[in-house]
Amino acid sequence: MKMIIAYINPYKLEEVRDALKGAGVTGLSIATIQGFGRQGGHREIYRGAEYDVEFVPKVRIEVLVDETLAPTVISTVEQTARTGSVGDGKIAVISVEDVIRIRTGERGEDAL
Amino acid sequence: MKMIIAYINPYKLEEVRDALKGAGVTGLSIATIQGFGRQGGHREIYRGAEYDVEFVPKVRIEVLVDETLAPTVISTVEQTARTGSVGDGKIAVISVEDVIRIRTGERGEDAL
Amino acid sequence: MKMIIAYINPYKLEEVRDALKGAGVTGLSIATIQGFGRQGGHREIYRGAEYDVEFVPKVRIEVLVDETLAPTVISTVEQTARTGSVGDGKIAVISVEDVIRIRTGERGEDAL
Amino acid sequence: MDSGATAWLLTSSALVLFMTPGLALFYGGMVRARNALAMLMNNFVAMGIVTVTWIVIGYTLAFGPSVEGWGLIGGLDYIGLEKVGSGNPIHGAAVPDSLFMAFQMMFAIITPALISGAIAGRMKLSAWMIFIAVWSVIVYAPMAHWVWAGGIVGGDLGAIDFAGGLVVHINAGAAALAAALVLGPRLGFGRDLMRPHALPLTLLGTGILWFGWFGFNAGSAIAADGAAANAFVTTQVAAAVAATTWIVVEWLTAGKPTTLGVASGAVAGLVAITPAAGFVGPLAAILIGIAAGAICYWALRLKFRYGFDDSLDVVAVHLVGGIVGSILLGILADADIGGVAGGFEQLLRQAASVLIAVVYSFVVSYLLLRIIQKTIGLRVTEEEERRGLDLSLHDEQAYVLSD
Amino acid sequence: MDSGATAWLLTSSALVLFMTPGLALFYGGMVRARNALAMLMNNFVAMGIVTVTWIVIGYTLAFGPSVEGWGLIGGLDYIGLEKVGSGNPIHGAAVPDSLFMAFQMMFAIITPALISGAIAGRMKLSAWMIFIAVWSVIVYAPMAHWVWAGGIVGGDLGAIDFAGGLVVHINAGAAALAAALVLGPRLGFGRDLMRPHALPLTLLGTGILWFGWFGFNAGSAIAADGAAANAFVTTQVAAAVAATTWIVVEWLTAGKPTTLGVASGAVAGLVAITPAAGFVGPLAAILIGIAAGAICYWALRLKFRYGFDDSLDVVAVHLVGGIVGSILLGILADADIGGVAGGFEQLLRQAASVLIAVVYSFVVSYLLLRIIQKTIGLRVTEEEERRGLDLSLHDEQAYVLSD
Amino acid sequence: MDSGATAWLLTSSALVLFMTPGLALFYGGMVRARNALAMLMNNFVAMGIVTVTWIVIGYTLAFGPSVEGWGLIGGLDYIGLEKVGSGNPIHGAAVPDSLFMAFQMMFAIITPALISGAIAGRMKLSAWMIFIAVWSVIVYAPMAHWVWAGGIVGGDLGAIDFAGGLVVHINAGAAALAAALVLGPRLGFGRDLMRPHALPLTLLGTGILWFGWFGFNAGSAIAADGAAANAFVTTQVAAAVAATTWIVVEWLTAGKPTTLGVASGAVAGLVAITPAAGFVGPLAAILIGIAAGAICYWALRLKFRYGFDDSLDVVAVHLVGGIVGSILLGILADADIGGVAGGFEQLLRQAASVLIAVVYSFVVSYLLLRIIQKTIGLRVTEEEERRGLDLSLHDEQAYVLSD
Ligand SMILES: Nc1ncnc2c1ncn2[C@@H]1O[C@H](COP(=O)(O)OP(=O)(O)O)[C@@H](O)[C@H]1O
Ligand SMILES: Nc1ncnc2c1ncn2[C@@H]1O[C@H](COP(=O)(O)OP(=O)(O)O)[C@@H](O)[C@H]1O
Ligand SMILES: Nc1ncnc2c1ncn2[C@@H]1O[C@H](COP(=O)(O)OP(=O)(O)O)[C@@H](O)[C@H]1O
Repeated sequence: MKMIIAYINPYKLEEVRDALKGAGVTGLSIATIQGFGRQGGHREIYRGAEYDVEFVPKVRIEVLVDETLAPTVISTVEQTARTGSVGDGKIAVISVEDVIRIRTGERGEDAL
Repeated sequence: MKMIIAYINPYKLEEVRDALKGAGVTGLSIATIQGFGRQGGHREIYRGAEYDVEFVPKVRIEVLVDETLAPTVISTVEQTARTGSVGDGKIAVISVEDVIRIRTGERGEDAL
Repeated sequence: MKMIIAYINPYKLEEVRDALKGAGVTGLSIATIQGFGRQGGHREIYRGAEYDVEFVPKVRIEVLVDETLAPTVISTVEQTARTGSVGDGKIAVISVEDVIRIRTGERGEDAL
Repeated sequence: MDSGATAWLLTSSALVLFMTPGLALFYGGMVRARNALAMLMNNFVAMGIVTVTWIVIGYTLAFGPSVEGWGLIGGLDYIGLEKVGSGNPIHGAAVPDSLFMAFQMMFAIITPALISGAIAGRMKLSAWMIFIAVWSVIVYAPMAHWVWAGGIVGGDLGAIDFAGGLVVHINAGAAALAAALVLGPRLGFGRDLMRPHALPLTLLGTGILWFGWFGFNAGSAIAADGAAANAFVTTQVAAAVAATTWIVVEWLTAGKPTTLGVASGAVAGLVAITPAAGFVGPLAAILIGIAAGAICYWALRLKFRYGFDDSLDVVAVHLVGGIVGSILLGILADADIGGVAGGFEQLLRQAASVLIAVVYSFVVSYLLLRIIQKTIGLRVTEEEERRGLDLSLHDEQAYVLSD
Repeated sequence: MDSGATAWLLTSSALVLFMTPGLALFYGGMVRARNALAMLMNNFVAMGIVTVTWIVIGYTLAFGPSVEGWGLIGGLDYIGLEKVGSGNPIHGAAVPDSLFMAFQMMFAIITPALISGAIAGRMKLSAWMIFIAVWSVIVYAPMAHWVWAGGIVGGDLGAIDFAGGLVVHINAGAAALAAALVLGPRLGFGRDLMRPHALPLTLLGTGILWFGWFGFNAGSAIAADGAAANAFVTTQVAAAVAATTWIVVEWLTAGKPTTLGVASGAVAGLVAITPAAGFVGPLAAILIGIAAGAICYWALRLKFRYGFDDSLDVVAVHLVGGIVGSILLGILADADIGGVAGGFEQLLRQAASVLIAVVYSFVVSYLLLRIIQKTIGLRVTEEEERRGLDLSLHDEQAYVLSD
Repeated sequence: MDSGATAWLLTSSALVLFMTPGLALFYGGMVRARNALAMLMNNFVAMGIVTVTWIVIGYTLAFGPSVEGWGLIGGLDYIGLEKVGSGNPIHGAAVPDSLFMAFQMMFAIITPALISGAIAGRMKLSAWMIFIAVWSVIVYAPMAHWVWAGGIVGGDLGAIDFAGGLVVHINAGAAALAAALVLGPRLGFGRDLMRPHALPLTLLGTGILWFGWFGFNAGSAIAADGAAANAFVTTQVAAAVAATTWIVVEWLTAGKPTTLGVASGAVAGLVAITPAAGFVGPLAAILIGIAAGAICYWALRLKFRYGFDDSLDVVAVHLVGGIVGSILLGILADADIGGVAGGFEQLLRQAASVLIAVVYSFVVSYLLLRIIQKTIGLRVTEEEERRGLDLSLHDEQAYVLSD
């Protein structure tokens, strides 16, 4: 099983969620985060002064999926979250040893 | 070493924390998240209209533990967070290559 | 590639970010979390009563890096976030299977 | 001049001004976090812009001597506050002219601000600013003239409106309907929940509105006397009863009472009592409160049934609530209290006045919005809307808790 | 009738009404986020419900002519506001009857609302609504009659209470103690920290309360004159001194001053000066402020020592603060200011009045709560409590920052 | 005595007191979350401390009969409010002495509170408390005497200041400059963005300030008459025009209008009209509003150019805004309105008065801060500053949303 973590623009969340749902994802967890990256470093004028804005609000999506669904999830996020401009974000894939569904105690792929 | 990630109901946090403490866990980190899963999709009446509530507030617990404690942590979370109704959440287990305690520079299991 | 996760004191964030930038890190994501650990458990007087404060506000930094940069990132965080007192936090290292840059579709180390 | 009346009208004017920031919070708490500042902005610019349009031209169109005595529009006698001094009470009121003008100004400000609830999350600020500037002159000022300055509605037709059921609430509500129709719905309307992002701010706004409404209604007596006291009492009673009614109905029909409900109910009651405050007593105010709470709650569904995105329910609360109050007043008016007796004839007068207000406000607002749409455009781009207006239009975030 | 007095009482009535939303924020900011809306709701329903009980029956029980002249309860002369017109000052006051009634209504609203601080996070809304409805009639109204309408406490006993030390604060505080005892503690009381979730709202609430208290105390002069001015000044002085005293004591004993402390201290000072505002001068107000700040701070520990979960310290601030003010008043009252001289005899009168208020309020509140408990039940389920009342009772979340 | 005037001054005093919590929110929303409570604290302690310094000594130094008739300082006749009764209008005003004293007290409170915008996030609370206590006596009281009690500036020099352009805004602004210089910049000043953490609170604060300012300016007429009405109108006009001007200039020069801009502009307009409110009419108020909006916006850059960390722009808004109003007043004053005619001579008087106020306030504040710095120290430690003052000084967090 894999954990797929994506950092995306907040205003893309609804679209991405709908697309993942369509792709067969049955669950995911999201957190609001502050991202720092290439997009950061732009200058902003604020109350008469210019500043480097280091952090940009992003959303972090975490999806547990089985091996077979993983590629679909990645390409779905890639396609729906892409606008083509800096700051679209990144996706990371991590291997997961086990998953447990708390309600039932199911383990492994059954828990997804 | 393992990183154990659990998505649970917020009102179970105090109970789970106390149980983990009792089980010998010396540290953990929590974040408030929005969860999407089977529980999502229920309809809610809101100011005269019905809606699909997609996201539910959850808490994400992240615990770094050594191999031997991992099973206890998992079963402790499982037992205390379980109510038996949809939305109890999931637990994921990930392998961790190294842990460092910033204060002392200790590494590996000593850092826990 | 690695994912390096650090739980640090919030007031160290600016310093750590600047140091990581200096060390060649081009991106990272941060979240505000509540930490529980050795530091927790101190007593606080509050409106006439003493309490155990279980949770302390911390910041969670998540950095995706290639193998070669990983040790630098770890030691940079270690050095800048250290104050020597309990609660300085921890660093965890996890192996990452793949990274994708959403904007371009680049994969692996190119995506960083 | 009467120093007590002047003291109360100074206070009332300040209270009514305070309602606009209160409204900003009431609305601001109800939108999603990404549009919170833009909503506040929509209200604060009303304070900025309408003050100017009012002193320059609005006041004279509304309260200047009627052109040719036709009761259609005020003449230019008071243009730029010409002749509106601090000492000569030309209205025969117990207060300085300039204070009467200021009190009325606050009504002229909050009325277009009320419309902002219908345009949440998608209207360009420039378009909004132009809209309210023009609207305050071509819709608000004539309506005030017709109803309150001896014009066709208050004079010839004999309809009554103590503190703005027609001029403020029905007027704003009909314009809100036009705005919702012309603008079109927000992306995700009817599908996404779009929960209020900060209900404590909405409840604070409700508190400020309720507080300020005493200035609105009891101030409209333009005196510190028994009439003001009566308006004060009926205002309190209607708000309280409507708030309670709303949550009881919600409890019975939807299963749980909500804080948004208690807030909405209170405002619905305040709206409905506005035309009636000085014409009915406390027991009639109970009836008006019950009717407002129940009917406005029911009216929430209209926007879904007919598919117009009146985002924060300006139609259900202000248009419907204003109509409920204006119509019931036709029956409940008590000659011993405000000098006008309710009955079938008065009911007809009230119904006709409602019709005039709805049609005029809706039609002119609709045309005005269409013209702006065709020229500079009304709506932000889809991407701006998705990112949220706060970042898109203002480069600001309402909350930055992690810095 | 005096238009200046009427203007000030209109303003004061609005100010006192505004205190209830202020209190809602003061309390709402202090609870955990999961119960924030429920706390706001508890206060807003008081505005809704007590308005109705007051006009229907409460006012006449409190201020109607005493039945048989016994000073125990008002007769039904003013039931449903019968005879309470806007023009005939039956109280011989300079203001319309209906305005006096409205001013008193605002006190009747905020008093039960104060109790809500003791029930945070665990009481059913239905039980709360029934409780305050009945309480406002069987506890508040008689107490107001005894103290302010020539009843046994103010008349026969000769105790003084300018603006509600007995009627409002001791009354609410004793009922809060009963509520904390009957309800039992929150899950985790004494173990979990349960930090205030939004202190800026609490401080805003403090600001609104302080502001509104000028209406409360200086309005209680029922005139715009030197007596009102004196009450205004003593109110400001006691609040300021108590706020400062509180944080200084906190600094010395706990190590750091807190913003919750400055807020609590200000309210403690306002509570303690309430009975005294029109009977003492500014220097006595300093003494009352110091005593209130120090003693109420000390009283915080009572709930832990005796194990009752008076969640937001209604007992320490309102019961203890009210007693401090009422007792000190017995010594400090200045005949040149309010016509009553302090001294040993007045001290005894005050002590007796405090005893009567505490016992009556506590006993009747206790019984009433027990009856509700036995019938419909007082507390939510454990799971509802853990989930938080906002979701459990209202299906709402106070903040949704991620949508 | 006039009950109408008394009613309005009671109301105005309450309104001006309410401005300080409003200011606390205005500033509190602008700082980073970690310093939010400390900023609120700075303002609330001003309410606590200055009340005491004012009644003990400040009032008599300011409004006591001038020592030797030199116009430099008031004598000790009213020390501890000696002779300041509720019945004998020694100022020949239509209101009780003690009420006039209370009204002036509220000005004495908010003036040092304004300075807190310059010290955000780095000053020790103890140092701040000592600073404002002393400052209110040795800077505020003499300045009030010079300008408003027949002293050298208002009397001999003949400068005019209706409601506190010199005494409040220039005075606070110059002290803020001194504070920014002596304290030094926050860690990260000029590099980190330090965005406002809760702009909705800032806008709420703006609303409260605007509302309260009617008491500030129209209350300064010390009467409920045409003069008060005129001040009311000019206040509203200047605020509205300046708010609009600010965002228009921002839009043109920086690309987007901001809500912080509309808030800042409104306050700038209110500041600039303060000295002029009773001396000019509404059209002149438009000019003052435009000037304030544009010039204060431009003045924001000064702190970056000269490297002083006036964190929340007290200099740009209050010092510069106060100067704009005071100087323009020299030209625009209308003899028909306030009895003083603008012109070259009056302009010189105004300029001289500005100079005196700036120099006196800056120099004395600077020395006072230096003395505190050398004795108990002004600044928190670097680590305390990094952790944020809320945790470091108060062991509190503004928001705890996860409990
Ligand atoms: N190395 C990294 N580790 C963790 N998160 C990253 C990393 N690089 C980027 N991110 C996340 O992705 C977001 C977008 O990255 P950015 O470099 O701005 O744009 P792009 O991905 O289009 O090149 C950042 O705001 C951050 O949240
Ligand atoms: N595949 C997944 N990846 C990440 N988080 C998940 C996933 N499935 C569920 N979750 C988390 O677990 C929570 C509960 O899941 P849900 O499907 O509602 O109930 P249950 O686990 O009882 O079947 C979700 O709200 C979400 O936070
Ligand atoms: N086992 C753990 N798993 C996850 N996070 C941890 C763990 N132990 C500590 N932490 C995080 O690190 C922070 C600091 O830990 P603590 O034990 O207080 O101090 P120290 O690391 O200096 O011994 C905690 O607040 C928590 O956020």
